[in-house]
This record gives sequence, structure tokens and C-alpha cells, in this order.
Amino acid sequence: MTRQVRWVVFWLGAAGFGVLAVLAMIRMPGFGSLVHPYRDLAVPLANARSTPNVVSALNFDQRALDTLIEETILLGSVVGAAALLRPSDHEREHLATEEGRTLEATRLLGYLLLPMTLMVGIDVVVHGHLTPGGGFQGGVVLATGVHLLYVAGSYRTLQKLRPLAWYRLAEALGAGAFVVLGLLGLLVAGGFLVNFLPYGTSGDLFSSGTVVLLNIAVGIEVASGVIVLLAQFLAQALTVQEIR
Amino acid sequence: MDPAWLPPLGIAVPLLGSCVLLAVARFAPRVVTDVIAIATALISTAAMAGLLVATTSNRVVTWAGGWTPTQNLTVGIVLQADQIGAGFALLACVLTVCALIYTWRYFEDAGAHVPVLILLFMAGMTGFSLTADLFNLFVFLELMGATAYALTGHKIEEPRSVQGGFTFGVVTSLGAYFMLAGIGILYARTGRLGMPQIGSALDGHGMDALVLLAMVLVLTGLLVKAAIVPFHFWLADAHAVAPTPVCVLFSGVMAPLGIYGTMRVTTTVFGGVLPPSTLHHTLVLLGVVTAVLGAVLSLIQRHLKRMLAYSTIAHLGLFLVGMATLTANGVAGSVVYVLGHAGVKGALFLLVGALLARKGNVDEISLYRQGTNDGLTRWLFPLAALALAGLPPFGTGLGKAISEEATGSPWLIGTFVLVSAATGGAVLRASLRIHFGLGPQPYEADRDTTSGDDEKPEGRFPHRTPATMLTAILVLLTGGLLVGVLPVISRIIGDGAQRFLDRQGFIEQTLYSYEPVRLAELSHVEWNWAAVLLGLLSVLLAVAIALIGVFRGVPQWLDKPLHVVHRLHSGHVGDYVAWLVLGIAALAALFSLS
Amino acid sequence: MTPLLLLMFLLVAAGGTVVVSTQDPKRQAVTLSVYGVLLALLFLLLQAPDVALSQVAVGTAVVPLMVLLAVRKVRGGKR
Amino acid sequence: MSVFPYLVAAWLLLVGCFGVVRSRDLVHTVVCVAVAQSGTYVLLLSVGYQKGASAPVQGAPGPVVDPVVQALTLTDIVVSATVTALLLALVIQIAKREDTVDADKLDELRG
Repeated sequence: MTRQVRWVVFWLGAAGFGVLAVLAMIRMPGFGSLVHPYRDLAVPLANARSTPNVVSALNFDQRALDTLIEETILLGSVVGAAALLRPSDHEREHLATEEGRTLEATRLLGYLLLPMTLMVGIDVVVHGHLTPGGGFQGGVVLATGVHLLYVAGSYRTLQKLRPLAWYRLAEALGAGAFVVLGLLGLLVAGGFLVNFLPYGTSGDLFSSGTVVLLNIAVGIEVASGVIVLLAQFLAQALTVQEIR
Repeated sequence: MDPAWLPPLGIAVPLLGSCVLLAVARFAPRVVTDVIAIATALISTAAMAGLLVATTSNRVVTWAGGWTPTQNLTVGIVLQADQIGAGFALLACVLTVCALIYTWRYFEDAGAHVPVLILLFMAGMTGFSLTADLFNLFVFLELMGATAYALTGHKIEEPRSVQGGFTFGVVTSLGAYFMLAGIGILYARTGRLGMPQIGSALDGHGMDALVLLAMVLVLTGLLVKAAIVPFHFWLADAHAVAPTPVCVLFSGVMAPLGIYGTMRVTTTVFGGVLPPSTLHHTLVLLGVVTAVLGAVLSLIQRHLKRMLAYSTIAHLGLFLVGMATLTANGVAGSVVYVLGHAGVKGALFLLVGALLARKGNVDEISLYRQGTNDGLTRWLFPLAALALAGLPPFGTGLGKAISEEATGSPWLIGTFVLVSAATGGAVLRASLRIHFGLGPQPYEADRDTTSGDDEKPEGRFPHRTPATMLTAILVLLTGGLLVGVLPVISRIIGDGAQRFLDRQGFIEQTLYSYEPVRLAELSHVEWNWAAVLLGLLSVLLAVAIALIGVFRGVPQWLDKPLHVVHRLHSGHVGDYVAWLVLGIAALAALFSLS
Repeated sequence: MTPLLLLMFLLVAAGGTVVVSTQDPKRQAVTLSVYGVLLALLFLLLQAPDVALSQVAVGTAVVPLMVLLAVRKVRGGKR
Repeated sequence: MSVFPYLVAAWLLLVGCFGVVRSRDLVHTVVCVAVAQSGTYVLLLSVGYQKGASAPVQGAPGPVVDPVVQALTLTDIVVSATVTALLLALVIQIAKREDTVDADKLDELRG
């Protein structure tokens, strides 16, 4: 198809879609409406299970199946990206020279920020049922934190402190822990992903039953998964080269 | 054991299996990972077979997280299995087992990437078949999608493979995002996410522009998966390049699941606001256009995997036409057709895979007379081609005949016969040239289409087809035969089709735990003389088409129109997305006009 | 709707358009990152701190980083 | 004025598709897909907003906005990031095999 035909097809479709969207959207409930039936069910149930962060209650208790599959998508994508970015037969990994020099100040800043980021990440993970955040957000923060090493030191330091095999294992274990907790619910309480642990007192670290454990499992999986994922991209950009 | 345990197991077992695989892949030898993968798939198969048996007496309803509704209100996600849903889940598991057996020591793959991705893909398909929650459906759709892109592009050495994976990824992702937008709109209107809940909430409101937009958007995501025109472009590009065993899963169950999802959503969620005649006319039109276009494109391919892929598009169109009758017979016929097609088409893909493994080529013209010394596969190939056209007593023939009868229109019956004959004829033509050396040496005139010359062999088996490959081929072909021969299969599907269409019972049983009313009318899903004759007619036509193709070639006057059809399928991702947007507008127009 | 929300919605619509119309992928990584911040601010105003946190972590850090690394590899290959 | 947020969402979806249709660089294509997806975030969160309500965290006094759409959006964001990663990985391989990432110059698959 020529570019011209492509544009005709697209603009016809876009015009139709636009007209329909406008006609439809004026029938939407107004922005800021007071009617939210699902919320009215979800909030009291979350409070009854000592989970002040209702979003976490939804993600890890009421609609935990969605989150399990979401984490599986992440797992699948990390494995998929690793498969797609594996060095092919004509390539090998080779780190030519250290890329430029990092300023001492940058280096210092990186080393200072690293422990802080790690602390913040862990905090966000374990308090997911109480405050905004949770396993996913904390996990990404942790993964990003590890990459401060790249900013601070060098790719070599990062490689040394980043035994990828272990992160792959941790990723599998985190994802597996989610499934196992779900299956324990089936065995103990008769339903897959049932929140079968005592709910405790609202506001405590160990409250809300399995929500806190699922958050930690997801935190481990996401942190190691994102590290592995970024490692593939870094390796492609920095070290994988074609053999000429 | 409570049958309500089985649906979650169908999802959890493959997830657990793939985590174990990932964890041990570093240390364990190759044999161990292969065994773990196949064992996981077998356990899931057993669970889904048990589920299918349980559904024959009643729907199996499971509330994930134990959130059973009180007075029809709940926050949880519901899984619902009837015979059709459980049947699709079982089909996904069985085909996965076949694919894994075929890949036995086939990929050079250190990290066990391929078996892990295949298992996750299987989990996505079983979950998609069993869930009755719209957002959950989207999540499973994305799981199927993400693993499928990665599997499609797995042969990174080949430029086509990564391009096909990319196009597939962009188009189906965009389709899924439109679907999510539709779900968001439905949530705004009803404040619910479960299919039965949204369905009963919509009943009070009736149809308006907002519900129409939501419906069109949700269907876009599903019809992209189902490769219905004009959302079909990605399928041939992806199927042609994916590793052969993965093609078996794509053609056999992933794309038909798009049809299944379309019907599940239109009947349950929109069944109360959408007049059945509107749905019927729209889907029949889409199905016929898809079937005819797929058949034409299949006939003019020389790349064998692309030929099979376009034949899948043609059959998807036929499945949709059968479903669109909205009668138990039509749905049952379509599902039998899907099962038979999965076996036959799967066998054909693996036969092409065996050719590729031995000759390193999948081009009909370059392989001319190259397969005359093949043993068993030389005879299986044309047999499968005839089965694809609807040879009795294969499941394809039975499903086709029941669907034809259900449509009750001579025009539609003619479409079924011609389309199935054309796809079977195309494959038979290739087989006659490759395995029997019939006809003159084909000439290289056509520059419009992709040739099959530059494919890399999968595995290295130059001398003979390995036993594992042959086993998988025979299992699939026998499966396709058994679907048509065993009356128990068609009886289960016949009962299931009635339950599938019983919207009231679906809502009452999931939300209110009412016991279902036993449905009186039984559908007739069995062979009769008309069915056999129509099947034989298709086969005769297929042979005629194949012989004309071998000895006469394409008539001159068709060159120009075919050139246009070729150019439309440009492999350009921008083109495909433009068509996607136009398709949304066209779908809305079709629904509001009819 | 408060003026602040209105402004934020406008900024997000404009931001998305700018990202799409940035032709050079390397600069697009930057505009995408800024767009991620805008989205996160909008989510904060919509009372969704959980989502905002996710958006900051993913949309302004991880995804733009992957885009940059991909551009680097793609450009390197073309030399 | 109360439809404005929904129109912004529809605009983002459409402008993302526009970008894909116009794109001459596959990395650019992937970013446009991500922009299209951000339309769904805006749609979902706008649907769940309630005037004057607070965030659904920490036993806030008074009404809270709808937490369900926030949970859905979180899932959506994860999906977006992972799909982007996979697509970028495919683009890297296309660049290696074909020496170009211009969709107009890729013609391996046609017909």
C-alpha cells in the first residue's frame, strides 16, 4: 500500500471513531460523579480485613487473580526478552573499554543514594497494605536503585554486584511463592487465593493476612525481574558485538 | 474432590511448573527440563479433562479468593466453566502436550525459555477459556499476547521472524488497549466488571451510543485475536515465521479462542441489549468476507506456512458464520469444526515442519519433486489436505456439515463448501507437486508474495523424520479423526452449546447459585447422508482445484485483481494499524445499520 | 472540575501529542519521560497516589531507559 | 465540561495510532503504542474520580475515590511496560538483521 492509501484508510477510520466517541462520551456519567457501586462494596470489606490501602486490598485480596496473572505477564516478558536478546551465533559478549570517566561527585552521589533507594524500596514493599505503594512499585524502585551503581561506578562494578543467575532464581521463587500462597488458600480455606491468615490489627506491619506476604513475593519478583530485564538491554547496548 | 477446584488448578499448575522450570534450568540437564514441562502440561490436561466431565452435569462456578456473592453482590472474580469453555481449555492443554513432544530436544535453548513460554501461554489460554470477568479476560488476553510475541520472534537469526513478531505485537496490543477502553466505559456505565453482573446491569439501560462504543471496542480486541477482516493482517505474518510447534497452538486454539471470546461476550454481556438479528447479520457478513478472502489468499501462496495461515483465516471466518446462527446446532457445529480443524491443521503444520527440518525449505515451487522419496509423510500430507477440505469421517467434515445445516441458507452452504474446498485444494496442490511430482515444473513469475526459500531449518534432521515428530503428527491427525468418529464428543458439545447460549441460566447460576433448568431441546450433532454428501462434494472440488492448479496454473485475467489483494497485505505495521482504526469505525457502522 | 485539573488534562493531552510528534527516538525518550511526570501529577490530582508512584517508577525511569538503550543499540548497528 | 477527561483519553488512544501509522522508525512506533495505552489510564482514573473525595488509603475521613479503577490501572501500567520491553527487544533484532528500522524499507513479509 502506498502512503497515500494508508492515510485515506486511517483518516476514514479516525473520523468514524471520533464521531462515535463524541456521541458516546456525552452519555458517560459526568466526571466526578458520586455513584461508584463497586467502591461501596470494596471499601468496607478492605477495612474489615485490616487493609487501609484499599487499592492493595483489591490487588492482593479481592481481585488477586488479576495481579497473579499480571505478575505472570511480567515473568513471561522477562523470559521472552531474555530469549529475544540472547546473543546469537554470530555474536559474543565483549566489554571494550570503560566508557568515559565518571565525575567523583557523581560517583559519591550514586554510592550515597544507593542505600537510601534500597531502604525506600523495601519500605514501600512491606508497607504496601498500609500506605500507597506495594510490591510492584517497591520492586521497581529496588531495581532502579541497583542501577545507580552504573551511574556511580562502572558497568564492571554493576556486573560484579549483579549475579544474574541469582536474580533469575529469585524471580522464579517470587512468582512461585505467589502461586503457592494461592494454592495454600485452596488447601486450607477451600478457595484459590483465599486470604486465609489472621487479619490482625489495622495499622500493624503484620496485619491484613496474606496481603503483606503477597506484596513481599511480588516485590522480590518485580525487583529481580526488572534487574534481569534491564541487564539484557544493557548487555545489548554495551557488550554484545557481532564477530566480524 | 470438589469440581470447583479444577478451574484454578488449570491456571495454577502451568504457572507453578514454569517457575520450577526457571529455577532448575541452570543446573538440570536438558532431559529433566523437558520432562518437567511435559509432566506439567499432562497434569493440566488431566485437570481440564476432569473439568469437562464435571461440566456435563452442570456449570462449574468458582469465585477466586472465595468471594462468593451474597445477594448477587461481590467484589471477587468469577470463573465459569461449561462444556464449551472447558473444551477449549482442554484443547489448549492437549495441543500444548503435542507441541512439547514435538519440540523434544529440538531447540538449542540454555535457559529453558521456550518450554517456560509455552507453559505460560497455555495458562493464558486456559484462563481465557474459563474466566467470566471482563477485566480478567483482558489480563489473560495480554498473557497470551506477551508470550506469543516472544515465541513468534524466537528465531532471532531470521529477519522475517522478528518482523512477524513485531507486527503481531503492535497490532494485537493496540487491539487489547481498545478493548480495555471498552471495559472502562462499561465500568463507568454499570460499576461492574463481571460478565454476568454487567449483563444484568445493562439490561435495564438499553442500547445507546455509549454501549455501542463499548461493545465495538471490546469486540475489536477479540476480533483482532480471531483474525477477522479487517483485523486479520497480522496472522499470516506471525504464523508464517513462528516455530512450527508454536504455529500448532496459534492456529489450533489461540485464534479460535478469539471467536469463542467474541461469542461469550456478545451473548452474555450484550445479550440483553443487542437484538439477535443485528448480531447475526453483522457476524455473518464479517465471517463470509473473512472466509472468502482467506481462501483466495491461501490459493495464491507458495510459502507453505503462509498458505496454512491463510487457510486458518478462511476457517476462522467459517467458524464465525456457524456461531453467528446463534442456535445450539450452529454453535455445536462450529466447536466440532474447531476441534477437528485443530487436529488436522496442527498435523499439517508439523508436516511442513518436518519438511523444513529435512530440506531447509518450505517453498512449494522450490520443493517441486523434492519429497518423492519420503515415506509415511508423503501419504499423510495429502490425506490431511483432504481432511482440511472436509473429508468424512474427520471432525472437520462433521463440524462443517452441522454448521452448514444450521445456517439453512443455500448461499452460506455454498460458501462453506467452496471455501473449505479451496483451502484443502491449495494444500493438496502443493503436496501433489512436492511429493508426487505431478504437473510441469512450476515457473517463478509471481513477485508479489513471500517465497519460502530463505527459512532456516528447525533442528537438524537431514535423513529421516525423528520418531517424536512423527508421533506428534499422528496423534494430531488421529485426534482430528476421532472428533468426527466418537459420538460422545459431539454429544457433550451439543449439550454444551445449549448451555453456552443459555444467558439467563448463566447469570442465575453464577450470581444467585440457582440450579439450572434442564434444557429440553437436544441438538443433533451427528453424521447424516446430507453431511456425508456435502463433505464428499467439498473433497471432489478440492481435488479439482488442486489438479487445475498443478496443470493449468492461475488464469491470466486474474493477475490484476490478485496483484491488488497481494499489495494490501504489505507486511507494513502502519498499514495494519490504519486498517485496525478503520475496522473499529466499520464495525460500529455495521452494528448501527443492521 | 477545578481549573487545576483542567490544566493538567490539557497538559497531558498536549504532552502525548508532543511525544508522538517527536520524530527522533533519542529525543523522544526525553519527552516520554516528561510525559510520564505529567501523567503522574495528573494521577496525584485524581487522588491515585498508588498509580502515580507506579507511573513515576515505570514511566519516567524504566521505560525511557529501555528506549534509550534500544536507540543506542539500533544506531550502533547502523554505523 | 464534564466529558473533557474522556475526550482526552480518546484523543490519546487515537494520537498513538496516528503516530504508529506515520512512524518511520520502529523505536518511535513502540513509544507511540505506549502513548496510546496511556489513554486507557486516563480513561480509567477519570471514571473513578469523585469530586471532593480523598485517596483510598489510610482510613481517610469522608468519601474516597473509586479504588477499583486504580487497581486496574496498576495492572495496566505493568502490562504496558512489559509489552514495551518485548517490542523494543524485537526492534533491536530487526535492526541487526535488516540494518534499518524504517517500516517503509522492510518488505520481507508480503502477499
